Amino acid sequence: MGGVTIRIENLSVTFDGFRALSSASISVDKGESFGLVGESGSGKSTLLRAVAGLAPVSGGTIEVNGEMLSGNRRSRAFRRAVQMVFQDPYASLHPRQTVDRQLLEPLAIHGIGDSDKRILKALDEVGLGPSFRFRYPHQLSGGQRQRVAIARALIVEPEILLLDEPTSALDASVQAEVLNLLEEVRSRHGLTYVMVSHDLGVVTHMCSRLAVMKSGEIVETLSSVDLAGSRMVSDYTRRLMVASKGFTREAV
Amino acid sequence: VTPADTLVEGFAIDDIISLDPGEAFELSAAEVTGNTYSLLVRLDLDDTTKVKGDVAESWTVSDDGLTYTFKLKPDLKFASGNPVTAEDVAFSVERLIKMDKSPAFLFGQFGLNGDNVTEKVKAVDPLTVSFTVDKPYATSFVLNVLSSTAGSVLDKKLVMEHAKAVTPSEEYKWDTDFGNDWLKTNSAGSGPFKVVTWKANEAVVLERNDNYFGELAKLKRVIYRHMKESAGQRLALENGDIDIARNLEPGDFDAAAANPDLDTISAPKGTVYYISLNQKNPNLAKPEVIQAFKYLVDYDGIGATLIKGIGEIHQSFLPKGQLGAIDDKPYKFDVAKAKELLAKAGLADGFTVTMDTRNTQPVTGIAENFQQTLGQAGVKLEIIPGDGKQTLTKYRARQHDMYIGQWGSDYFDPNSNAETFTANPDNSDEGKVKTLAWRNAWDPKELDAETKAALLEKDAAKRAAMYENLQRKVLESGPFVVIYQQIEVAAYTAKLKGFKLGPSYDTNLVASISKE
Amino acid sequence: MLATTYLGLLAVTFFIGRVVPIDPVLAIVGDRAPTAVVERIREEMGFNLPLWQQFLIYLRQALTGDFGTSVLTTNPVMTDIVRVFPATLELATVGTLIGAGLGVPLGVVAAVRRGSIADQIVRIVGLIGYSVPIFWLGLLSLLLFYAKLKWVAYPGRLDVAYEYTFTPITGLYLVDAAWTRQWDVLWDAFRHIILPGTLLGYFSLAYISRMTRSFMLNELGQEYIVAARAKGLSERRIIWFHALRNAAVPLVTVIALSYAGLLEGSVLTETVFSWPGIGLYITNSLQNADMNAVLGGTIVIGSVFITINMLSDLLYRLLDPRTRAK
Amino acid sequence: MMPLLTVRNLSVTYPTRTGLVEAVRGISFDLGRERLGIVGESGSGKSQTGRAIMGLTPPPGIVKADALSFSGIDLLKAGPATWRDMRGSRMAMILQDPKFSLNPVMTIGRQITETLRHHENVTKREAQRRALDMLEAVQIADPERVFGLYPHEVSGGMGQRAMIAMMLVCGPELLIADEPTSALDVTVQLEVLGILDRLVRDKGMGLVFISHDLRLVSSFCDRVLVMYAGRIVEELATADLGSATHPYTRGLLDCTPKIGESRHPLPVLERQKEWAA
Amino acid sequence: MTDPSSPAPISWRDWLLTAEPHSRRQASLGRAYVTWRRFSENRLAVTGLLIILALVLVAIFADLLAPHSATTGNLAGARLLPPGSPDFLLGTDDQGRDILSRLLVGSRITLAVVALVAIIAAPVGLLIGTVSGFAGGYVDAVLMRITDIFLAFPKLILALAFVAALGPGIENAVIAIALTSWPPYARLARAETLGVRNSDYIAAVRLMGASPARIVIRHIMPMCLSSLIVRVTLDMAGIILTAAGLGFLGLGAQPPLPEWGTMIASGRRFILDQWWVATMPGIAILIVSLGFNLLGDGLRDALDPRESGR
Ligand SMILES: Nc1ncnc2c1ncn2[C@@H]1O[C@H](COP(=O)(O)OP(=O)(O)OP(=O)(O)O)[C@@H](O)[C@H]1O
Ligand SMILES: Nc1ncnc2c1ncn2[C@@H]1O[C@H](COP(=O)(O)OP(=O)(O)OP(=O)(O)O)[C@@H](O)[C@H]1O
Ligand SMILES: [Mg+2]
Ligand SMILES: [Mg+2]
Repeated sequence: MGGVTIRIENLSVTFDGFRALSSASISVDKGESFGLVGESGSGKSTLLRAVAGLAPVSGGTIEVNGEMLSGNRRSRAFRRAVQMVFQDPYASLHPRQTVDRQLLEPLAIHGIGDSDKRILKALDEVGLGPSFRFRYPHQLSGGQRQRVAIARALIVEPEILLLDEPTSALDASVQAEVLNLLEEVRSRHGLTYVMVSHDLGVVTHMCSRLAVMKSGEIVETLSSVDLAGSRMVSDYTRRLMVASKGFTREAV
Repeated sequence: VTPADTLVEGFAIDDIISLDPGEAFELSAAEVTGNTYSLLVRLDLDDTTKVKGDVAESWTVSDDGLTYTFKLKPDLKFASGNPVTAEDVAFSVERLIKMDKSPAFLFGQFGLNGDNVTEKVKAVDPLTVSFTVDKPYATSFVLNVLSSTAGSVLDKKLVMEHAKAVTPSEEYKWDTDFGNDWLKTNSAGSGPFKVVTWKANEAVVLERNDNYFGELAKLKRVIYRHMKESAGQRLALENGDIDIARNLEPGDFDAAAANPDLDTISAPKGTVYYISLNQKNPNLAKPEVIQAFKYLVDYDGIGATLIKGIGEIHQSFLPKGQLGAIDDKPYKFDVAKAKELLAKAGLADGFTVTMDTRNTQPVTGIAENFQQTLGQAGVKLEIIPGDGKQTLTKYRARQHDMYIGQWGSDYFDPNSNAETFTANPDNSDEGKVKTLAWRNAWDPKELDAETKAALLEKDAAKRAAMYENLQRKVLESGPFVVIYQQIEVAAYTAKLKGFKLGPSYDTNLVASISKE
Repeated sequence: MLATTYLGLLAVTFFIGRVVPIDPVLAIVGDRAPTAVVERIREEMGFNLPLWQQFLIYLRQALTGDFGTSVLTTNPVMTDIVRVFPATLELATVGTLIGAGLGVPLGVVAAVRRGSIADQIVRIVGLIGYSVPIFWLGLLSLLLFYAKLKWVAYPGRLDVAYEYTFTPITGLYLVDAAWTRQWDVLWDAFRHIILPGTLLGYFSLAYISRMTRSFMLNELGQEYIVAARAKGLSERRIIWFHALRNAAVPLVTVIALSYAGLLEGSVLTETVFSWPGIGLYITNSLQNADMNAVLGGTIVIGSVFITINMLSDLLYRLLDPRTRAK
Repeated sequence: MMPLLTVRNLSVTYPTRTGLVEAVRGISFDLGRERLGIVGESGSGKSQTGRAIMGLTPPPGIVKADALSFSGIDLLKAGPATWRDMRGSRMAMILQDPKFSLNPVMTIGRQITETLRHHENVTKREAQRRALDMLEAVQIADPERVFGLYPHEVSGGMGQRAMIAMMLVCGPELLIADEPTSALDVTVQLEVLGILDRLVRDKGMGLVFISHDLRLVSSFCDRVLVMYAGRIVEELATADLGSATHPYTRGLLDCTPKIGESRHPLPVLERQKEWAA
Repeated sequence: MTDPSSPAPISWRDWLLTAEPHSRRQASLGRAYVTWRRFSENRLAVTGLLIILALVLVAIFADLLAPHSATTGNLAGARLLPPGSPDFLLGTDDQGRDILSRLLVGSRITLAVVALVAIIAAPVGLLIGTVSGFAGGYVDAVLMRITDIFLAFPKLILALAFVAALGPGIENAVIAIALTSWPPYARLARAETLGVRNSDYIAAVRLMGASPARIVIRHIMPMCLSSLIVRVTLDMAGIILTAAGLGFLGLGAQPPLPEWGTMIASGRRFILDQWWVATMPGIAILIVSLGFNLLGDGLRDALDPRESGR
């Protein structure tokens, strides 16, 4: 572990005049797992997408692996080093392509040979046998799809994985499997994670540090241990915390 | 059902572009002007080689054959109520020449032009007009030209009331439009009817002229209703929505003839249908090919089917009824003979040619049939269809291989057809006299001279013989495959009385028609 | 945005007008005019100017509603169009009224009874409507209803007996006749329009009923329909009020499109039924190389198209609160 | 006391291309004036159960049961008219996502008054007043304004409240809430639950609360049915959840990560074939 | 239960439908098979397919099937014979040609027209629509404006004007129809593209560094394809009708080509006494365009489950 791998300073994103993200700053160390929580529309996804070059950045800086990123252009190296897993496993796989095709695509783009072996290995790594290789997304369950998405991210051997609510569309029981898989993969490859979730439980389970977001701003950044110990600064974080414990009559 | 006092004719009148006799040169327009205007002299329908006076009571020709003097009938009135005077007659010719629209050339043939017309055609006194021509033409020729619609007598006062001022220019030197704009859709004549409205492609409405000097028309109103299709006309006729169907095709004509509620009528017209071979095309210029093609028309088949009742097989260029017209039919459909001729021309394996064809029946049907019969002799014919304007543009530019079309006499005199089929003073592309011979790049030098001579021949019998000779020569070697002469037909409800068809469109008079 | 579309319309029509190999001069002087006359007119008409100059002239004139003079009728093209357009409008309106009046209920029934016999019938009727050549059906129906049964009148808009005694006000004969209480004229106009109107109506019905069905199926599958049922509303209210009210939003566009389509589709119908509308005007002009008239007609129909589209957009916005401007 | 709702051996099947889909397979339970939770993973038949009770099983679905009665009325024999009278006035249902379950072209106020006017003979003015009261009851701060808004003009939480108001305005005795909060943010979720809770308490309704979130259900309901593959695998009072016996229930309880708990890796559910049998 | 002694020979159907295909080919065949099954359940759609297949076969073997020449007739001997005449099953036309033979040979023209228009218009529309939708902004605005202009034109009238300009003939009719047919495809493709452009799977390939061209061609176009195919199939009928309409107005195929619309136009002259001359080609058009419509309808249900409703 060592060194900062992602540094974001005063990042702003504006969609047609709507400020989805304003002056957000975070830094993530290499090998760390960093969480982003907040309610819907608070700009969590936008932050991730800005790093990936999928959002209209209107101010601030992003630095990844020591490389300053500008606009939405990203180097080839970046494209290999940073991968993303999306929230909805139903929407993140191309519905007309077999698992094989989807895994082949990054290899083809980056001109990586030896595709057969890599595909089988990647499938194996996410706990899917070779029998899944030629299936279409609709022949897979949600959890299996998310595994394929993870395999697709892993196949180019990235260093950083951006995870946008990777389990919120899944049943609790399947969620556990996927979370375990993500943890296992991270420790095996020494990956850096930035993970978005609205579920505090999931974030504290997966991440050592986390940032709490509200309407495009970062409310506070704290460690999971502090959160668990209710050592937070902002009221908002506390409210989230209470809410995530379930319904209590007094709470309302 | 049509009203009792109104005659409704179903008629393809889409060719009308103007009802001004000084401008109109189309067949349907001629029928309208023929019924709305009087002429100096008009064709004698009982003997079409003669003319008789209309507003003219009598006329004399000077001994040198150059000056014609007409005496008008007294006390005639235009539809407007204005009197018909010699001045109106002179004005009508002056106007025609000065406007210089399509029909102007008819009178231009006599050496009239904008500068000399007032000199050469003038009113001697209110009832006397004198008319001077530049050469001693055959009298019948001059009178026949005068009997064309271009010679309609216009109501000068009324016309000039509606004249518009124009700025003279290089091309048009006069400061008035001579009422042309107004006359396009109105009439200023002394015929049995007057024009009420003309809606292009919809209808022409005529109303009885109660000032007419002859016998008044029996019906109050005549409506020419535009209907293009034969089947549609027949349908409307059978259902009583029109009184006369004017553009019937053979099948529908037969059906009408068989229908007890309907009567039919037919009259030969001065129009011949022909296929012409552009002599610029080296294949078509070979005399054997010209001959062969004349053998490759299925005259009998076409006559018995496609033009049954509406045309009569006819192979010479003068329509029957005109002075000197012959009825020789030397050609028969004979593939073997044609093949032989083609072989002689070195084209035993056939060749490919195109034919510009306008999209009307029966022309397309004949073209299609010709395509098949040519095919039997190994000649591949491509039909290039187009509407009238398209095919004509090409034809006039001499860009066709072959052309199928019709030629209607401009006036009821053999010279009209003889000139166009044989005269070609300058066969270069710049040639100014664009006769059919020129259009097909055919340059029969000696025929050209014979035609000119015939024009000046005063002796009718000799003149006729000259035209007979001309026709035989064209029949032998001219690049025109004349197929048939048109017979105009019409079917009408049996309630109609007094309906006749004349030898030309401007003689299809409707004044005598009445309804039971 | 409207302006560019309109400009494009003009540019394309101009382009078409100038590439036509028909000599426009011939159309003016007629078939048999001598060459000298032809040449003289050519220069008078400015056909010898460079193309771009001609375009500018054309543009300036078109923008002021001046499409030149029709050589066929000798009237300004605009005057002609103003005269013939009501005929087309009347026909298309009758067609659309029939099409929408029957098509929407049929589509709704088909959607509600999905898979039933009724649905199948609507489907077949619609498919045939999509598949049958209108001019052919027109011919056959004329043969049956006019020639054989003599139930309807043909051709034109009125019998000759009325045509020259009846003075139109708006040009929509049905309206005019009813307005002036000339019941015999109204009946006659009705007998003339009923067959072509029904025919166009059938085509519009085919399209509208299928689209209605598809929109209704979409709406009936929505959660708010379940919610409406859970509220205890009657099926009738759910279908005809809740679902149809939502389906109406896209349906407006469909009906408008079909209306515009009938305006142009009239070319063939008007030809078959001798209906003196703009379609017949354009075809006739086309055959007589009257390019001013053809292009003027095309531009007018194009403009009507654009306008109808715009109106339907507006209506869409009005009907759908989600897009309604606040 | 007679239970409000009796369900005996209810099954819902759909004939499809690939054969019969048995969405619900013979479940039985009773409901009094209490809060009953139904949990289970996706596709376990929760919604189908709720809809079958409301008579909202879409064709070609087939509902069968030995008994299905609501306060003495045999729902199996009910005709369309009976259903119409009952739905919305005596039994009501809240759907998951307000974005899709409100009619987009009608104002919220109209949708609420529509229920009222359909079931009770009230004047327009009276209906409006009661609708406004109801909106206030679901804690909408500015009922007059919201009354005239269209669904797309309000937030998810607000929409869900409007939905609740619409369904409860006639004061039903039975309310089925099918994942009423899963489209909402956690903080809003609790507010909406609070409203439901209060209404149930005050009006003495019977509530069937459907959710896939066992934690939420256990904190909100009195009793829980755990469904798996169309069957009820366990039925417990929420207080006894800790002593759940079925391995599926246990698995569900265990496999969610909780704050301040460190279990790496998380325990996962090992599905057994016999659970579905 | 299968007999354990002999390895159960798996049927090809099971092979196709397996959830665990073993090769790319098996997977795509399996997918095609599922589509086919969904399609083939629709009896009307299968009828449509059979009609189209028959059309293709007839077009290929027209020369063998036609009992007479389609272009050369017998003016004197066999003109306007009614259907059922010995040797002339559907009767003859005014040139004495066998109508059946003309219909059979004419199927080639119909087929060629729809094929050509589809080949020209659909790819153009697809390209413009996807590029426009994907690129957005300036490119989108310009391309869509052009599309709008063409859409604003009354289609038939524009085709008429084009044909009038280029001269009548089947080639020009095809060009004119193609020119007026692409805008709806562009709109459709653009709408589809907008729908998937921001989807996660496109974001995923973008994130991998795929070039815009690659994204459009390999990922977006296949998504537009099925709705495009449906639309094209449904439009075929319209194309046939437009071509026939042009023929009817004398601006389409030219004699002696036995184009069906042209045949109606010439048969129209005999509609009162020889109804069959115009009726037969009309029936042929009706059947074939009905075939395309049925096929398109079935395809929509099979390829595009959204459209068919739930
Ligand atoms: N492409 C876009 N165009 C316009 N606005 C957008 C776009 N993408 C996101 N936004 C807006 O930006 C804000 C932040 O969105 P974002 O997706 O980052 O939220 P989030 O925290 O991920 O929420 P969720 O938990 O619902 O995923 C939202 O208000 C959203 O409406
Ligand atoms: N119309 C239908 N046709 C066929 N099968 C259906 C239909 N509706 C539902 N099903 C099936 O019924 C089963 C139960 O569905 P249900 O909606 O009750 O699940 P659920 O427990 O509500 O799940 P979720 O938590 O995802 O909402 C599912 O397997 C589903 O596929
Ligand atoms: Mg998000
Ligand atoms: Mg559910």
